[in-house]
Amino acid sequence: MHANTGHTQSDGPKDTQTRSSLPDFMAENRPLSLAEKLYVPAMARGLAMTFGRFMANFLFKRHIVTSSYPEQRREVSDRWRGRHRLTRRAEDGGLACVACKMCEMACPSHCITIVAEERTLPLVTSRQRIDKRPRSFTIDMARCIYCGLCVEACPEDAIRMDTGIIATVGYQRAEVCLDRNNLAKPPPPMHPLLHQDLRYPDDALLPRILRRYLGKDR
Amino acid sequence: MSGRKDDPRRLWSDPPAGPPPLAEGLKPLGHDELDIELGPAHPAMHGIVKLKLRVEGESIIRCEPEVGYLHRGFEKTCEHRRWTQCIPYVDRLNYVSAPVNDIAFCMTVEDMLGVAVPARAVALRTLLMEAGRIVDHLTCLGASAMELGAFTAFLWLMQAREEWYFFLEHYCGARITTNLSRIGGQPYDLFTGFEAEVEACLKKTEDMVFKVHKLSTRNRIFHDRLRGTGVIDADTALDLGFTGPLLRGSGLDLDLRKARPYLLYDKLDFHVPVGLHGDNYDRYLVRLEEIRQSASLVRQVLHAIPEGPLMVEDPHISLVPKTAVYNHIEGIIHHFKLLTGGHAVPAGHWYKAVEAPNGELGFYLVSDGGGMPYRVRARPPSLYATAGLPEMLKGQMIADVVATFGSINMIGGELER
Amino acid sequence: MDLAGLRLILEEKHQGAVEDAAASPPDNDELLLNAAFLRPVCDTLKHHPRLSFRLMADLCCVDLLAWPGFDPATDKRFMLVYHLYSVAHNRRLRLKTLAGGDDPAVDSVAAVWRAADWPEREIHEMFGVRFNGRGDLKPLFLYEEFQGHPLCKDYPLKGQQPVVDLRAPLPLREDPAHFQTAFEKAYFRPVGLTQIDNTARLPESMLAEGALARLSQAAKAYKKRHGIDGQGLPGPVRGGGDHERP
Amino acid sequence: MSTLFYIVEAAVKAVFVLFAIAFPLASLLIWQERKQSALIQDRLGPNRAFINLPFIRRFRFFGLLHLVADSIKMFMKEDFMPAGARPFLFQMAPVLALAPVLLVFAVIPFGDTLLLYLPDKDLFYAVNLSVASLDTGLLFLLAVISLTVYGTVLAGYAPDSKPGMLGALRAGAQMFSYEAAMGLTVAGVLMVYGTMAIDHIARAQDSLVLGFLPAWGVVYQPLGALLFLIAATAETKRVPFDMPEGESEIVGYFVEYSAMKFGTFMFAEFLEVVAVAALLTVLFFGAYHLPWLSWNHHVIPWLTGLIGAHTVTPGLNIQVVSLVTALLQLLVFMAKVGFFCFLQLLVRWTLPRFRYDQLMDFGWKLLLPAAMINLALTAVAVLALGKAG
Repeated sequence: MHANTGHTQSDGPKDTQTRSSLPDFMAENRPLSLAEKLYVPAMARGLAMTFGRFMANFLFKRHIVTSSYPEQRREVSDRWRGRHRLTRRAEDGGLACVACKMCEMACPSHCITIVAEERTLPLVTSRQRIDKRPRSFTIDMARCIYCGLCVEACPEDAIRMDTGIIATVGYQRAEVCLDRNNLAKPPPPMHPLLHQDLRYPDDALLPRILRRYLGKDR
Repeated sequence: MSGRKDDPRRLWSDPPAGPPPLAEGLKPLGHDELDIELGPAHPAMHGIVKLKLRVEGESIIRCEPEVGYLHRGFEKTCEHRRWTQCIPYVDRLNYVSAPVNDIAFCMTVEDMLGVAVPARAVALRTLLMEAGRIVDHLTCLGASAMELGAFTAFLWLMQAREEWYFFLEHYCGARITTNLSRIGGQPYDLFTGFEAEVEACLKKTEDMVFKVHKLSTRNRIFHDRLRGTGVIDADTALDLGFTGPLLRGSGLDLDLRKARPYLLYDKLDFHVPVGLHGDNYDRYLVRLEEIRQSASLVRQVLHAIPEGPLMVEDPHISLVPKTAVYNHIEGIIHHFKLLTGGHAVPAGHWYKAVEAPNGELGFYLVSDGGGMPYRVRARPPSLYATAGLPEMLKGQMIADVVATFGSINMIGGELER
Repeated sequence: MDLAGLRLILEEKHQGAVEDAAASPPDNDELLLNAAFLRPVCDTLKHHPRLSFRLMADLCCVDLLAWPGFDPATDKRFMLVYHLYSVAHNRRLRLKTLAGGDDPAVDSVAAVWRAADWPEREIHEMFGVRFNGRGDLKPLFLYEEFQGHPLCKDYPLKGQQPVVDLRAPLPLREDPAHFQTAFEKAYFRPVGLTQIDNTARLPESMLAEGALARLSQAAKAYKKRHGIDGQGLPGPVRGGGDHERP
Repeated sequence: MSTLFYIVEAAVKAVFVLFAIAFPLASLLIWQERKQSALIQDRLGPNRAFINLPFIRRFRFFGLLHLVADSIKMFMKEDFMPAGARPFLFQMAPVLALAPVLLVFAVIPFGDTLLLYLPDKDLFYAVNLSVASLDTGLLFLLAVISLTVYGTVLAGYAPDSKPGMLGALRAGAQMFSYEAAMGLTVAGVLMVYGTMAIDHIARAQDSLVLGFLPAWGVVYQPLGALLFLIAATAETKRVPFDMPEGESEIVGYFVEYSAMKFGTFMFAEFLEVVAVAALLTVLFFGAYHLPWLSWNHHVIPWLTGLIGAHTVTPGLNIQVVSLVTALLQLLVFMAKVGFFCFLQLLVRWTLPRFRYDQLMDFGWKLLLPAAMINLALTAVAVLALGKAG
């Protein structure tokens, strides 16, 4: 048994930059005092805290974190792994995918299915080039676990997960099994409501005048 | 470890407080036993688990957890995936703190491969593991508070957790199932404003934890619900395979970060909180204190992340950079080779354990030298905690089930795999 | 104390218990035990003051059927792996022991470490290894009617388990009438489900139709090719470990 | 005046109390609980239900329309009865839970007196502004409150459900335990004011004590008011005393109820909150009185002066003044009730819940002795100050 001396009163690192502002919680491991046994201090403090929080939110909506989802969507990060899309070549607008099936191979949930075919590229140089391309490229989004390994595996930058679409939904499984055309389409434009500021849709609890007196939202 | 019992700071000597046991042989008036089942769909049974209880009035005579509702064959599945492909599955073990699972799994495979990860990735992993610990403890504390009826505390803590999830999303592109580590290092670099965002998360966490602490810790109702319930002494806890906050709550300071330092932990300054009584209140305090320690650890690492590469620069271990794949035949060959063949992990087996938020998370991996694991075994801390639940609930009341069950923080994903 | 010292202590008390040892400190030291000595050796490991492995960190099983060089005709098929941890001495130890034959079984260690209770139940349902000297081995994750042992290497990846009759939850004690509420009595009667053919689609064993002989031949060829003789059990990865920590 | 007149008068008042005070307050409370908890927890709360009005698209009305949506949902859902239930008791339980709470409102005065001018006889008829001004109002109150336990216990017992049964047992024990303490605190009030008629108690709180304190019950009985609040919260089975519900343990005594039967339980619970707030107001917080501002000495004379200049007949003058006074009193009363409802909700969203044995300990070992001490002290004080008469 090593160093079993119970809790040692160490305040952690001495460097002020890295010290947490929290108190030493293990110091609370003591019996309740008489006042605390009468429920009074904690209850009063608790009521004061909840009341303060209530008023701050009631009057100023200071801490509200709710987002009104369908109208108002938060920005997802640049690295967000959302629904896939297939990129296109700059030169001819065709799919960049060469049907090498690396993504199919990298996918842990086996949700990508590619059927390859040959295609003849337009004459860029004097030689005619023959290339592979996907005849069908299907991602079963119901199976997809959004791990991003397919994007890592692609040697052609042909598949990306940067559409920002956070959910692929449908009433039937077949609807969320996306084919080549669906995946290559540019993501649908945002709902028109998105452009309005709908953070608190007519949810003002106080009349506007009163709020102007008391302070502004955020 | 039995030395705990005569600690002068203990509030009671054995036997621990709690409802008095029923007198043996003496049948009280209207004596009848009732079997009730909590779960599998029950507000307190987060995750899906069923507790079969036999109660006499409100006192529990016997308890039997029935698990398996979330079993999905993780180990079998991983035997048919390449090593890298296992990482998303590992995510789903303890889905609350997925970074810890990812990193632990990758570290185990790296050990087998015998590679050293660059210093920058090591520092980053330390930070992410501590972030995972904070997230997990926030969830556990919040859920326990909610089950005691303090819904406000739950939502306040969830706000702090959301901040961390946003941070994880910024770092790796997903909130919960992060898939943020690879064999050979970290695939994602810091983003712009990384430090500020971590600081903001820490600030929010400390703010919310302090609020909940003020709201709950010294509140007698809360105190009485936790103090003296779910008591387990260190001997029994060790015998039952408890690790992590459960064991430390019982007074044994076993923390693999200290006992078996991995990553940067031997260079960082932190201490391991231990409880005195082994009850729910001690575990609550231990978790609170661990949040504080982890916050300090995150700060220590945050300002000392060295520059340098993030992945091992070995094309047999980590994927070559995309520019090399796009432009060089050598690069694309390595890329294809690693993806199709998988990692050439030498034949043999290996066990490595890290201190996950709930206790010892070990990975026992067997490789036959092919590109796929021969056997993957995760040592889930929750399994042992849940198996020991009946021991903790002996002689308690129905209302203590939720408090105790909350404090062991059962995560169905890792318990049932 | 290193692994050799530990081995000495064990061999002093239990002659012939340790069949093999492989050192890979600090976490992957291992001993191969003779299964007959498992229970007493575990007792010693736990209670001997110089060993004091009080924590059984994990217990799992490996099916060696597909392991390179495994010969089903001669070799024991299941390797049980115990991960022990001594808090007092801050060291780990891995025990390996083998079980095989038609009815693979080893002694239970649930009486030594209570932590072994659930993992033993899990191994029983997942691999079909029995544990002697303990109470019920009822399934932990799966259900009573589950066919086959899913973590065995010969369990098919594709297929479907037979449909099971809807039944009331298993009682905690043998008094279903008391246990069931009226609601359960009314609603969990298996009505109309008896027509379903629940013998259909049993998992087929890979080992049917002379596969055993084929596997044996393949194993012999492998052993000849790689020059392995005796049991090629999994051991600690050579050169594994936490390298050059920055 | 005929008996029929009294019956009609009582009926009108009952309808007024229920549909102007109790039901709207209780329904609003459902909304308020959701909204208030949301704001405490940094959420927005219900705000999605809307209707399209002619000129206002998506009229959301602060989320109040959720009340309509919820009640429609409650009425439309399948009303399910488990197979083993005892049908009669199962149907009766919600009614039994709701009825006693409604009866509580019968004795609560929401104003002083309304004078009705009868022009043909040229005289005033004084309407007492409570449905029934019983001489034994307090006794009636205690009797009625103790009836609520039947609905609760039957709700757990009738559907033959285990969690329901546990909830019912908890509820029964809890309500019986806290009734004792509540009765004792109410007895303190009874001693101070020397009457059991609640409208008399309400009227007695008009004056000042020691010249500067309003003669409210809380001034005479500060401990009593606190104990009453605690005991009454326990009676209503709200957090921190919501053991019978305990949604994370046993799901509650009403676990087997669905649709509007469950809605009735929920509604009864919120009605109880209103009732507790109203009782607290009437017994301890000066009913419809304003502090330091007496209706009889300040407001009514002022109003008479104000309105008297514009009216022709004195009868009509008095009639208008009386009406305005009654409305103002109702307003004051409602404001106080609203405040105490707010307070109860705040407590509900701050505290965790007790455990069953701790609840019993609290009730019998802390609350009841405290109430007894309070009663004894009151008795001594009343005797000493010679106020017994």
